[in-house]
Amino acid sequence: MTMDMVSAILVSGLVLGSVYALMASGLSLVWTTLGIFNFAHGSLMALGAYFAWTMSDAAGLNLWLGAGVAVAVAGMVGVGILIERTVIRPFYDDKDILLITVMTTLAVMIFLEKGIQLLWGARLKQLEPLAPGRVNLLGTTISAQETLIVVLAPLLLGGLWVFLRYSNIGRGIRAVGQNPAAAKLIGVDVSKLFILTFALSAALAGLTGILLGSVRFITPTFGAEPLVKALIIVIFGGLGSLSGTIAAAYIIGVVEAVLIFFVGIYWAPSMLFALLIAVLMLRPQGLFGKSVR
Amino acid sequence: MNMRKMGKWGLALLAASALSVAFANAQEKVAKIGVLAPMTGGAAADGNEMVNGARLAVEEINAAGGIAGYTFEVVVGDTQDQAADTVTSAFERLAGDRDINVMMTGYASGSNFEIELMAEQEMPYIISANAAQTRDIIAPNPDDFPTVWSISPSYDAYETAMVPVIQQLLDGGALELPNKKVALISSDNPYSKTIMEGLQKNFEDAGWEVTSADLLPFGEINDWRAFLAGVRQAAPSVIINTDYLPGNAATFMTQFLEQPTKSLVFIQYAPSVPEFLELTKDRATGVVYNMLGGVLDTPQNPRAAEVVEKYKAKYGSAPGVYGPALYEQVYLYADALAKVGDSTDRLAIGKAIGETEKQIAAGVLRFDPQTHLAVQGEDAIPIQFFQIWDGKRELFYPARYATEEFQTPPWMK
Amino acid sequence: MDHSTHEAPLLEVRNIERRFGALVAVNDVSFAVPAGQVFGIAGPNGSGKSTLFNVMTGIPFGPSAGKVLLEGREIQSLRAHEISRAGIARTFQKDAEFGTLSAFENAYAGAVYCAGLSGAQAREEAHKALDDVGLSNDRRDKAAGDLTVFERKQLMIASAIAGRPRILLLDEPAAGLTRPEVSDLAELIRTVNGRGVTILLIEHVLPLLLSVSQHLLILNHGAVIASGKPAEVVRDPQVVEAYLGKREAAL
Amino acid sequence: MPASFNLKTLAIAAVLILGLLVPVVIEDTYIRHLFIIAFIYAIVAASWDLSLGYAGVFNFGHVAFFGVGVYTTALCAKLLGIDPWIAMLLGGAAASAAAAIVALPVVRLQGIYVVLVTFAFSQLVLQFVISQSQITGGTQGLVRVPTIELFGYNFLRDYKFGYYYVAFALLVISTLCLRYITRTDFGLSIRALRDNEDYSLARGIPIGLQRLKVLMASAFFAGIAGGFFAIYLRVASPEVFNFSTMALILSMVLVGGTSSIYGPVIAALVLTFISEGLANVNGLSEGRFMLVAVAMVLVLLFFPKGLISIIDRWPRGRGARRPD
Repeated sequence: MTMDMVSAILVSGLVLGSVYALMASGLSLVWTTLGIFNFAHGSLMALGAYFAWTMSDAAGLNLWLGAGVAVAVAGMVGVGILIERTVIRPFYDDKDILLITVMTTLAVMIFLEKGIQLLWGARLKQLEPLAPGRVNLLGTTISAQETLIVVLAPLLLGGLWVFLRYSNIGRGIRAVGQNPAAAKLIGVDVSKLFILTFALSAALAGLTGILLGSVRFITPTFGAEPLVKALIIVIFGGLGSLSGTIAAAYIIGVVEAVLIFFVGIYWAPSMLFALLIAVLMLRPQGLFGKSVR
Repeated sequence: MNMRKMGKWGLALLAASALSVAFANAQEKVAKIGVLAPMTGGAAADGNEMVNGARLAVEEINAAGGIAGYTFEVVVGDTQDQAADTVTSAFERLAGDRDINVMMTGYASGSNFEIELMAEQEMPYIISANAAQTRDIIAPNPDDFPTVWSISPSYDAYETAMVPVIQQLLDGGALELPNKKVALISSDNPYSKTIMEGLQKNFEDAGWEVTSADLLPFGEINDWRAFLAGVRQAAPSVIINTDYLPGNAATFMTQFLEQPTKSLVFIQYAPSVPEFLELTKDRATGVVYNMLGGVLDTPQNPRAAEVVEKYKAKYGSAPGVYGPALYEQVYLYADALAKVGDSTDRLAIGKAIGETEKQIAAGVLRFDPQTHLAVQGEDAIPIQFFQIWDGKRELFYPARYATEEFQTPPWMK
Repeated sequence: MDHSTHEAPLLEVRNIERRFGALVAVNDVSFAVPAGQVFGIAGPNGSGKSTLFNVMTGIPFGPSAGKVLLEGREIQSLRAHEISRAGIARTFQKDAEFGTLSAFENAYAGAVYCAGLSGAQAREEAHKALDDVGLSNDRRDKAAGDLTVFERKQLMIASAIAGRPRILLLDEPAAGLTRPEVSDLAELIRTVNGRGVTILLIEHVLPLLLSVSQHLLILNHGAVIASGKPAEVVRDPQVVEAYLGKREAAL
Repeated sequence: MPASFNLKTLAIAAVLILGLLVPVVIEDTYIRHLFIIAFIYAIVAASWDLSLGYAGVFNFGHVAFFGVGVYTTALCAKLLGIDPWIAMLLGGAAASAAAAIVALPVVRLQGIYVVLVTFAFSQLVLQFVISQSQITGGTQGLVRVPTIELFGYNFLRDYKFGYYYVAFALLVISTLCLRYITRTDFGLSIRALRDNEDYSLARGIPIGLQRLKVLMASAFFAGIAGGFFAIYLRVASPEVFNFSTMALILSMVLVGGTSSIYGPVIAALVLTFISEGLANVNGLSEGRFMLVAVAMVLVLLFFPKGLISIIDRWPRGRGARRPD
């Protein structure tokens, strides 16, 4: 194996891993805090990209994309709150909340996908890259936008980690995730935190969509593939741990890059699935998860 | 005006309108055209174009007073994601309408299984894609399918025309290649795979070395770098990608240009889709693709420019393949109806369609009675080779239709 | 430790151990339960009582080391449902019922899957068990989740004895009951024991434990610190300290 | 209650007779076709509820079992020349076999893990079908699947009269079987296991074995339905594995009501006809999915036990939840 190949695999794995980490951390956040699995996360990602596309397209200037990103992310926060209010909040007391919210978030997914198609049409779209041009990274040439993702992802996730660790709201979110009843007892406003968590997760999804939307093409269903990957990652990392999720994202990114290089792109997704099943059979709590009991 | 007077007026008006309706009915019969199209789901863009093309022709014909006492009307059956049950539902819904005695589509399903449903009901059916599937179903017993016709010709030329065209470019000095190596890549769908396998055989027979022939899973592909890394090692002078999805093709081009090799790049079908040019912009300059049954837009075939212009004028954007295809399909039906005179005589209509010989946007259309496909060839539906240059598609082969000369792509200079 | 029992024990636990990583939840515990006894187990919170029941029944995990013998036969490597079928019935502190099944179905499930009965026989056994615990007829078609706390306690014992167990493991059955209900429960335990079912009882409510047990074993930090006649064991200073805490022991 | 029992029997008899009369009264082939498709989905949805609703196994691979039935039947009938009726049975058997494979990891896992593993499984099956294109036809699918014949009766040109009755019979038989299964001791044990796993073990119920059995049983009916789907449409194509197929059938189960066999059956009929009805309204072709999505959420909000609870007048309503 030449150095060229090693660097190509590493760079490819880094790009994939960064995207997965952004995507999966939003999913994992909602799972840890609210105990639900949001199947609409992928469509939220698509929605964020379309918001940004509309912003930049309406303004017609790259210059405005920065503002567009802000507006789009703000829009996503609103959408997140709306979703939490309408399809998740009513079921908090339900014993079958896991299954019911699988269903309601699936419904949201269908609603968003079809709505996007109705509003923006089915034709492919692409965002102007935030960073144009190409960059040589470890001897492998990739687009500057992908480099931006590689650089931005750890910063964003680091920011998220600091926020969860040191801010009052962040500590509240973690407390609720660990023990909602106890959190309520010590005076945490659980209901407010649930909304905040969902809004934060939606914003993360939207941001991922915006970053990815200038590397890949935007379609109403372009969140589907990253969603499936994110699901795998959250499981791999072990449910309920953000750092585990992020670590798993990068591991899966590199594993996928290695698989693509050595097994070929054809069987790489299948092998990832098989790997997932195998890991779960050996360690039902995930790679970094602690035993439930 | 008092109430009584108004009542009287109303009554008179009602009578008049009833009369006029009756009169109109006596004079105008309605021939509804069932269009099977994916109006929802991932292929909705194609579906909308199909319906647009059909509506364009129908409005023209109706504005000109209809055909044989009939006015036309388009009824759309949504095939959604082309799953067998939704396609059958759409078919049954249309077939249940007694005024629908013809159906047409760009493509309705991946397998064309609906051809058999059409044949059972002797429904005239005109289709413009998936020629290989159509042939597989019809060729064993062409007499069982008297009403089903494909305006898309056999795809064999996709496999056989490539090597001679490259050879011709080399001989004419328009192209210089350092070696006789070719790298092939395809996604796992019957269309792309068949073409790649055919190309591999044809290249090998002509003494070329095929450095790789890779198969990718069908669907969205975001990473061509593994393939391109192999290409850089083998340095073939021709790279052929037969995956036909425009998004994939655009990604492919972008990633190829990150570290280009001095190779001629050929991409199947995708560059003909409007958004490919929008997405790749100047990055596509130099890319070669070919087309069977596409619009033959050349001064020798003014029909093509006419159809494209009409479409643009009405819908504000240039059509791909399916807009003009459905436009022509409606006219094929109109011609057959004019000949037969009775829309319910399905067998006669089907037979009349099969006897067509006319100039259409894609070339000269006549059908092969063995396969029910359009006949392929330079004097029929020709295979066309294009090169993209500055956001435009330049036709460079066959020479008699060519609008522009082939040029060496910028990355090869 | 008291090894003076002469009868062959119905159930014997030998040097059992359960580890979670570095934590030793149950540490080298041994005891024997003679047939027909009510055998009490007590200890402060986190002393390993429930874990002991878990490893004995394999629900949800077996021991890391050691043996469990039922009538002299090793059962620790059997699968959980096989242990239940072999004659060890247990209850849980929480959620000790099938919530959406009717009370009758709860007992019936025990008769079918533990006792291996079927059809009319199983129905009869289930009704008999419900009669034994005194769950009234008109409550038997209710979903178990809708019963009162005490009725659910009755039901969990009924569904256990409907499986015709050799030994019944009760895990803090008095939790959540009022004082009069606790004495009803004590009566119930005596009744069941009177019909020949050996009982292993974990209990926090000391009066109950003392009133029904013939033998008492105290666990602390996963190990046995005392075992013997209830009246003697509770006077053991080590037990007093462990169980009541140092501060109260000093009083 | 004997009065309600009689009412129920009467209602069932009425529905059966109505079902038998449909093709006599309705001559429109399109409507008959919709009934047939709805019946097929009803079988898939009701059998899914056996593992999902009754046994509480979050099985998201049920549509893959349906797909296995589609392909097994199509391949057996077309390539091996096996009689299509037998091929349909083989479709059911193959689906059960596939379920046995999925059960290996599933019996050891819980909750959301089961969702993901079964989902992953269905993706693997799809990938496998597409990769074996020389046999399965890959993304193009398999056409000209031979169709059934019964005592020389030709099903092809009778305006779906015969197919209707075959579909109806399959639905009735599978509904009877599913009802029967849920009422046996086995049915009791899987509900027990859904309610409380540890407690089931303590009552001698073998979790792994029951899950294996329930997955195999529920897959069997899905496989048969898939077999008939292939025979009826005479094509097997990979779209059956689509996410949208799964979402549609899952919504039938949940809207109809989990832990009921009739609920998903009713929902399958309602949703199929509503969705097709909306498709024919101009401008709603895309919007109808959004409407169905909204309807799904509304049903879950106001009838958490599904549509069946409106009919059943479930005495306990939402209160039937287990208090913690």
